[in-house]
Amino acid sequence: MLEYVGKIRDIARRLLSENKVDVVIGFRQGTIPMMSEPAVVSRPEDVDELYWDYNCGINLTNYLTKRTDRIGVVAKGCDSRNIVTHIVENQIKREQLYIIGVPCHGMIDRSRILAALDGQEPTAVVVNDTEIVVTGPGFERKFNRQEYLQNNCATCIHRNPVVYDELVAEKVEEQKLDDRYADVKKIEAMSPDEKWAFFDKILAPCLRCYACRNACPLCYCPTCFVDESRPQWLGKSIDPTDVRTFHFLRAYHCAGRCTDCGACERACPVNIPVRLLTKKLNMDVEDLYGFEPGMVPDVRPPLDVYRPDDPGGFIK
Amino acid sequence: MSEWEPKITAFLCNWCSYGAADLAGIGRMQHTPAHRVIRVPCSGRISPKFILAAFRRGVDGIWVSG
Amino acid sequence: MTSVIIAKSKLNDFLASLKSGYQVLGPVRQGDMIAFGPVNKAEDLALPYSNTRLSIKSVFFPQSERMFGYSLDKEDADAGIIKETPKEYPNRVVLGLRPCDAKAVTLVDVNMDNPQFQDPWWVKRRETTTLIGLGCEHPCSTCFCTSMGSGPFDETGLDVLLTELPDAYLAKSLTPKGDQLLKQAKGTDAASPANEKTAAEIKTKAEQTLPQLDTAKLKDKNMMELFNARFWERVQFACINCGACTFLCPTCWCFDIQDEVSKKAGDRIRNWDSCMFPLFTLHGTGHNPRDHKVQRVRQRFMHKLKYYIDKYGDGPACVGCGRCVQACPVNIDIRNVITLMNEYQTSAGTKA
Amino acid sequence: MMKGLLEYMGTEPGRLHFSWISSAESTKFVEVANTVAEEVKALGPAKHFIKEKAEVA
Amino acid sequence: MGNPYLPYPVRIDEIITETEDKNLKTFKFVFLNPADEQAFKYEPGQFAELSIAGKGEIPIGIASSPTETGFLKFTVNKVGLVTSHLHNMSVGDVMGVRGPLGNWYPLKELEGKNIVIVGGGFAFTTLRSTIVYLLQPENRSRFGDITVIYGARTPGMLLYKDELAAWEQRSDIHMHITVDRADDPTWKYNVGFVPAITEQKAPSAENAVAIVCGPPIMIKFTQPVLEKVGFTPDTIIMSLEMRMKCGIGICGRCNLGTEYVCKDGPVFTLAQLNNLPKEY
Repeated sequence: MLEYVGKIRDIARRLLSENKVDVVIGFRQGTIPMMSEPAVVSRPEDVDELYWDYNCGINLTNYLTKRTDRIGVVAKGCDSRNIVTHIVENQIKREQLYIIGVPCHGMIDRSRILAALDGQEPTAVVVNDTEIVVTGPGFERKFNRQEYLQNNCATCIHRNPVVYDELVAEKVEEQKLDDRYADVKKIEAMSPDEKWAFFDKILAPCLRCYACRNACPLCYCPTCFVDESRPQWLGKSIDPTDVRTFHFLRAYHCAGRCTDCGACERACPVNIPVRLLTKKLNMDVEDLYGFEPGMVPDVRPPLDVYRPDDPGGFIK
Repeated sequence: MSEWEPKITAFLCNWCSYGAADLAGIGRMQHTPAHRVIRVPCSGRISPKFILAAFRRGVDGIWVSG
Repeated sequence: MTSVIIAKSKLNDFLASLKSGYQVLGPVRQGDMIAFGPVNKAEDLALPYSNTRLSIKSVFFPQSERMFGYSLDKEDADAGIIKETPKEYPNRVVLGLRPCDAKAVTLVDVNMDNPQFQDPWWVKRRETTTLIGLGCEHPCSTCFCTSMGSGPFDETGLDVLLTELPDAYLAKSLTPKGDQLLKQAKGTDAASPANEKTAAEIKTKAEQTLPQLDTAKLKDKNMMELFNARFWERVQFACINCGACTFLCPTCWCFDIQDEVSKKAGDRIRNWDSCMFPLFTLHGTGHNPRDHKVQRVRQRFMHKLKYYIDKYGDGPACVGCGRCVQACPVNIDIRNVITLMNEYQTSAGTKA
Repeated sequence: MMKGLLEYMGTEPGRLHFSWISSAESTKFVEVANTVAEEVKALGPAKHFIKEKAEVA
Repeated sequence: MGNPYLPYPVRIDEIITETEDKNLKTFKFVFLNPADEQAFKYEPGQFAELSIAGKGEIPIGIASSPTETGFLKFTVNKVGLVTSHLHNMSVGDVMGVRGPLGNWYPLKELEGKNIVIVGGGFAFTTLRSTIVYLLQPENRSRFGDITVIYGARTPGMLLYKDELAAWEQRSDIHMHITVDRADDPTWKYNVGFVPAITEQKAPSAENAVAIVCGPPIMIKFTQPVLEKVGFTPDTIIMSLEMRMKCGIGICGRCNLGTEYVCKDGPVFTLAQLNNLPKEY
């Protein structure tokens, strides 16, 4: 995807010098391997700051919410679907945006690579068509790229942006997958007590830092339910019930809106697979309403509207 | 010791189920005493937060009825 | 100040003797992370390791801690009266923490244990805990401890410093607490001058691998001009205002106090808080002095790298452990911010 | 959906019930009330999601 | 070692509703343990954390004066969770007070000077403490002229109405009470905003200091007026409010640059504030 860099810079330079946009939001190259920093550029001479590689997993739609200027924004498939969600939910206007679409090959999963290195520290990471080559002091390790993609990228079926003003490259072929929800179904097959124990275990390290919530473009409420004090819905300590309540409601607020961009999971400093919750809801929304969020600009999400044919099997 | 009875929070819509409960009362119909009724202006007012709040306070079951 | 040798083959004897007088904590594996946890035998220690995910502060200052308890039952004579929750403070040893973490503890001491007020829980845990540090032979690429007044073999805050030799650890006691611990420990042998020499070489070599960031100019900057600098706009853009950096930071000490009630009794609990959260400074009236992200991001860096230096004539309140560099989801790198602040031109003098 | 996620996270099916009853359907009310109570009773006392004293240091 | 987070138990002895909107009440507390009262030595301008089991703590300025013994007084505006709960409590209820906290008006250093007190709305509490302290017979002689400019939205919103009336009668204190508007035809004092009245009365800055406490908008407009009549930034003393938790400079939220409002403040001179970030 490195060949995208030049194209992104060219487009950004053109947009800024022709005064088509006020700013361009993209990524800057990271200061450590497998990271990148969201960046905003407002002068044509600064566009060389922009970068693109396999580590741009944060969702840039997060930086668009309620902005009033004209923005050029770099968007992968999942980001573009969030832009659609934002437009549907009146957080930004389509006219303000010039979407620089990026057909995506999937982002690599930093946390799993670091775990696989088991304490060895990578100092350089190069990604080619099939492999991720990691080098560090006294070692070189190779990982199969497909296997070490972020889990949401491995099961992604919308790699190409769904809305864009310009693409930086030809569209990529979409993945054909047998079962995108295998991990969810595995949990569903457990008994209630097993499920309870399973989630207790994965949520145990949670610090309540709210990186998952804040990295998510859907979480733009002025006051989040965890910050409400009258009534206060849940305690603020790391008591397991409070942690679970937080994760439950965070995920639930994304039901029917989540595009599975994986920013939440990527942002987590303690590697909690928080997507297991949102993914379950995605699966249910797909099953019950045949809906995929962020695909069409003028359709409200299903839990936002009433239709007489809404499924009601759960009602006595 | 008497048999264990569950505690159930029942969120009942003022206009539908609460009315039905009222009618059941007028008709002197016998039913379980397990429910603790919370009358809501509309069952659409129920937020997932309410349900979790009830569970967190230790109820054994929740019944939302429109 | 004595030095002894603990042969790796005798590490279990050493641990067993510690366990007779102390609870032993050390870096242990928890899932795919390393954290401070109970150590029973040498195999529990996740050595070698680069650093624990959470810093040592969680050992002295747990993320959530019960402060007080009270009854709300009107029948009770003492309803509504807030009382201390009894706690135990067993003698503890933390084995194998990194020197940067120990240095951080001393920076937090200034806040928690000051001439006017002492945080009782922090102070008691500090008194009853002995810190055995493990020097870093191979610092990470994100480490910059030597720039921050610490170092891979820095002795500040430690009671004993271990240096890993090929088949043993050289343990150097640094305080009376450390002396006492080594005196009663088993599995130790006398150290030879050759051991000391090897350790010194390892130390020098490790220090040389670390990058040097210039921080010397920070203390002479004008605080208000630095506060008003334009670069904060650029620094803050990517920030998502999560608390990952502050929670993982060994020198971030801010906390919140909350009351929690269950039926007719309740607790007063303190939890880590973060200057990254808007709620941190929100007034009851709805006014928020740090309403914008840029103010909150600036607060964090200014506090560590300028306010602390000015207030205490020490610091900066950063030890260069690199945790925030590793964990920031959007790659805001404190090393870049240090350079920006250090290079920013202000008129001389910090106080008018 | 909510029920789905609760059950997915380990709450037993049968703890949470939904129904539609018109204000005229007192018989249905009694019926559903009894069914709900029986199902919950069959599950026994709730074990999960109860916040008592915070589990903290 | 005492635990600085542990409040002293107190009993509510009296509750006075101060204002016509009933949002401001004055609470008089009596210590349950006499020894605690001995330990609670304070100066005008300090604050304390009012601590309610199950709800939390709120930092409130002490309205009573150290010259009044046997009780503590706090006037509390109903805004949030804790204050609302406090407003619903009754005489005889037990709660906690933690303090005294923060610094105070440097009255000892101001001996021999004229003192101008400018207050607005419900921020008058620590100013009341100051006035009562200054008017104490053995204290009064140690200070020069005392001028008080105090404003509220309406006559019914003034705090401590009986005391204000009593002070009006005295010759050793110049009272200028004002309201933003008065519908009451019997209102016999000033009408107008505090800055305007300050300008009109133009207290002399000669050998004087101004102690200012009020809502931010009042402070913003009073400051230039005071400077115009000759007060310099180091003779303008202000008291800030902030979100606080610990009250003892440890929890970290209330700093302005290097200074913690709870421990190094809440009283600052304008000169000090001019050298600190404006994050209040």
